[in-house]
Amino acid sequence: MIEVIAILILLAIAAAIIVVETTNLLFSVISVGAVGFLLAIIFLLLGAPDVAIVQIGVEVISLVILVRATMGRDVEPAVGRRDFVGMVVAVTLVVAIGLFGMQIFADFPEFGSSVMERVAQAPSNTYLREGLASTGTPNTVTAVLLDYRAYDTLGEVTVLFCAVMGVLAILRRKARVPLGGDDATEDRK
Amino acid sequence: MIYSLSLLLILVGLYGVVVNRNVMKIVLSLLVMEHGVHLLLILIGYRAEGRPPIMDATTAATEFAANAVDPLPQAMVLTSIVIGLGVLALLVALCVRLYQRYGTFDVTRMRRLRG
Amino acid sequence: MIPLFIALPLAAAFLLPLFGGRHPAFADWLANGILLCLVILAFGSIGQEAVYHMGAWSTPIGIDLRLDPLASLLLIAVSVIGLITAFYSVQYMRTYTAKHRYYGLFLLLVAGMNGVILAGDLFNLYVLMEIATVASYALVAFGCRHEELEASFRYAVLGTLSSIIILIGVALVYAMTGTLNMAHIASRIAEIGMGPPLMFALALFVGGFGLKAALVPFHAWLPDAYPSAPAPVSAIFAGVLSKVIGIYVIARLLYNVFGVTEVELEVLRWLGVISMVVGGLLATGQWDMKRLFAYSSIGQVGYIVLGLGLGTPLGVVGALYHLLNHAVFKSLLFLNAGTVEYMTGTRDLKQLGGLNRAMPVTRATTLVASMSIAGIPPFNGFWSKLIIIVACVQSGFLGFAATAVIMSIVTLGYQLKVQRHAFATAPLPGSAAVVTEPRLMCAAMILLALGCVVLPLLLLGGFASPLLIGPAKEALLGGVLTLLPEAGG
Amino acid sequence: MNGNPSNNGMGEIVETVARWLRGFILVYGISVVLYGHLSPGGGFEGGVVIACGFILLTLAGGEQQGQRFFSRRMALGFGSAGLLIFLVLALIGMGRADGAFLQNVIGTSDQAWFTLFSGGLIPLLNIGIGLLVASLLFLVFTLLATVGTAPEKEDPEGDDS
Repeated sequence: MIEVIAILILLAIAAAIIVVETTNLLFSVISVGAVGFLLAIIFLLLGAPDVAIVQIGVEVISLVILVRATMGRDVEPAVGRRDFVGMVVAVTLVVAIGLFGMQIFADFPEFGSSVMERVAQAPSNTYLREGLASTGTPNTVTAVLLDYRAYDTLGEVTVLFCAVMGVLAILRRKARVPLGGDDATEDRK
Repeated sequence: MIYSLSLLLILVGLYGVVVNRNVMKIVLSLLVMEHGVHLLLILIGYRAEGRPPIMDATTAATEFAANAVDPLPQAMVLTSIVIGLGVLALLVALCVRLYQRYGTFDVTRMRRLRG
Repeated sequence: MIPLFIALPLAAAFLLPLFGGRHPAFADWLANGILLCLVILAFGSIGQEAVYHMGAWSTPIGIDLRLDPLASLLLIAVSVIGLITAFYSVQYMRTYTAKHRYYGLFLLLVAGMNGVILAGDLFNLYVLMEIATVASYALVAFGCRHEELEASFRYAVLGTLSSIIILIGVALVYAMTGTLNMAHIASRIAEIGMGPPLMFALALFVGGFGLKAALVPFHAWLPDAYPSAPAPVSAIFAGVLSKVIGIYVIARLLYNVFGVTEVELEVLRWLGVISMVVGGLLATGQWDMKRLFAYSSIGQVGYIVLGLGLGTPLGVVGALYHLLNHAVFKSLLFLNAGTVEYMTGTRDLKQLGGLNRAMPVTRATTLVASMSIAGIPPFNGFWSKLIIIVACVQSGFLGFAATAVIMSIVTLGYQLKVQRHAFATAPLPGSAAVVTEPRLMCAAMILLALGCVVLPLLLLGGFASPLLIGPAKEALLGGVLTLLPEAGG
Repeated sequence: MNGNPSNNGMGEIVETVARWLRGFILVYGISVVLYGHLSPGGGFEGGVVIACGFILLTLAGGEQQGQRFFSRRMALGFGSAGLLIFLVLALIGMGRADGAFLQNVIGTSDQAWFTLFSGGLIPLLNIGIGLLVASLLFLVFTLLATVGTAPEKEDPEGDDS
């Protein structure tokens, strides 16, 4: 089991390397999709079907948006890196964070030992034990999302709304009116 | 360790963000980083031989609680995925708008700002 | 009543797309009315201390909102600055289209900030911070000019990067403590101690929120982003946004969740001093008014962080007092720059000049703000800087105290530059004809200028614990949060 | 807008098939929304599926076709409405004496578990989320899809002066 997951993650990393390294923008977009779909399979194996479904759905939508955004625009290959000094600084930074970050996993709990076993009063224990009785929802993830932590969900949909408002604002054809002009009431197109 | 692999995914994304000059590829690298964090969270929530945290009528609550994986990281990832989608839409909108203005995705050729 | 701080602006923001487009005046009234309600609520929250259980779930299970004097202080700052800038926008935003979209994003920004201030849950803090930051990316690009889109893109990339960093931190904390509630995390940390993963998480938090607060090694986005936004938005960014989603969260996490250690304070002090020096020095070289004020913001935020890094009661008082003062005078300066741009069409100091006759109100209010920020005695900036410097001396950091004094003089220098080039010199030949200053915008600026004069009255409570700020300091220095306080809303 | 590659759809056959599929996708999306509290899925997942249905229609039949079915103004209106539903449901709890924001006020202990009408407010919240996610994502797609791909003529202040 754990080997399968490790292999899938390695595949995802390979796809991710293609994303950042290839010079063809469309390849890059498709590889991001590959990373996303591989993750969906991993989530499924790790007992998270809800997340897997959302991951697939979101991946489809993002791919459509991204392909649409790059299609007809990638006139030139996306070559080009930062200058040499920038590269050195960037690579040093990434390697440093990596080395430092890898260290901490030595003190990390064993994989597969969830916090629920280590911490008796962890909220997750309550969610699983009493979720059905106190929310009437057998799908515990939904119970957490829409009842125990519904406030997070309110925040989440607000971020989505906020982003859409932002897209509407950014894509306005005409953003400024000269002083003394009539008040802007146009609703984009 | 399997956690390190998720960190590696994040680092590949980070490398892409700091090294690339193409705005779309910077956005894609951010997406990779986000995927890495989601993976980390789901790995944290996993319990060996765990079942999905969805109950059926035949299982007792205590048995279910002893076997199911942690639902809280899953809820966090769901929230974070949606947030990521919103941010992605905004970033792509900025990219296409920048393309309209400059005719390129290359960030070094967009230089209206005074240093 | 605590959830109303978030629910009210959200409700207004959700209503605006339905009705705002057809009736522009409705958007003005709705936004200002809601912000007025928030001001009343915020002042009503003074002295209260409560934990609100969202959905009536008990503490580690549900999400808590936590109201304490520190939160009240920031709620007041956000709502007051928000109201005044929204009031200013009524006239100023006529030069942009789609005002209702602007108000929608503005209200979401306020809702996000209020949510961050009240958050008692780490992941919830992240989500609400995202509301505020996503709204801020869009507001930076609101003018849709080349440089505005570009600044917004850079800001959005760095902002998203910092959000991801913060989310990694949240994941690590969850893996170690098994909970997300801040008070519960604090008690868990007391049990298991700060292992390397938690130290790493803390470093990620300081880096991530430091990026949002634009402390110096992480400040690259700020001087582009602030000047690009419409003036009232720059005002609210510099005045409260960078403090709420940057400094406040860092202070909260360090003092109330993870517990302070000498090393952490040392890091904060150095971040503060470096920001103070770099921000101040870079500001002197700027010719764009808003850009100059943006760099100046970095410098002034440095004072706040230095005060927090001292860790002594007096240092924290100075930091919080300076935070409040900076919110007032930096917003005022950005509104001044906005008025100048509104009336002359430029904010380049080389092209401006001789505005003192044409724009008496702007001239007077800028003078007040400049003297405040430079620390000239009767105004508020003097007192907070004095407290920070005294606190430095008290803790034995004479070098830092001297640097703070010197940077104060540098501040005076660049503020005088603005005064001289924008207002005092004779008008250049060819500068645009200037009409009378818009009345509503003047009212907003005068209100803020009054704030600069009135804020020293807080000191009536005594230097060691001024009104409002004293209790806030107690809340911050009271050690890590405890699970106990039970009270409804 | 100028130079847009696929405003015109993909031809008769694709369009017809897409129109057939539309109904199935919508039904599937709605069922994912409604059964979100019983099985994997929920408002967000279902909303994404519904949005995909409309996006398919737009891609296959062209911009006009998609807009005829679900215009931008409608999408924005439904999105706001979904959010308002969520917020109103959240505020109901505060109206009660000992209630709280976002409290699940409908009694859940009635033994209707594992049926559609259980979970108190949760299915209702799911419907609100499904509505807003479907409309907002479709709106984002149409907005981004119609941005012209051709760069503007070099003109210093663009169209904003």
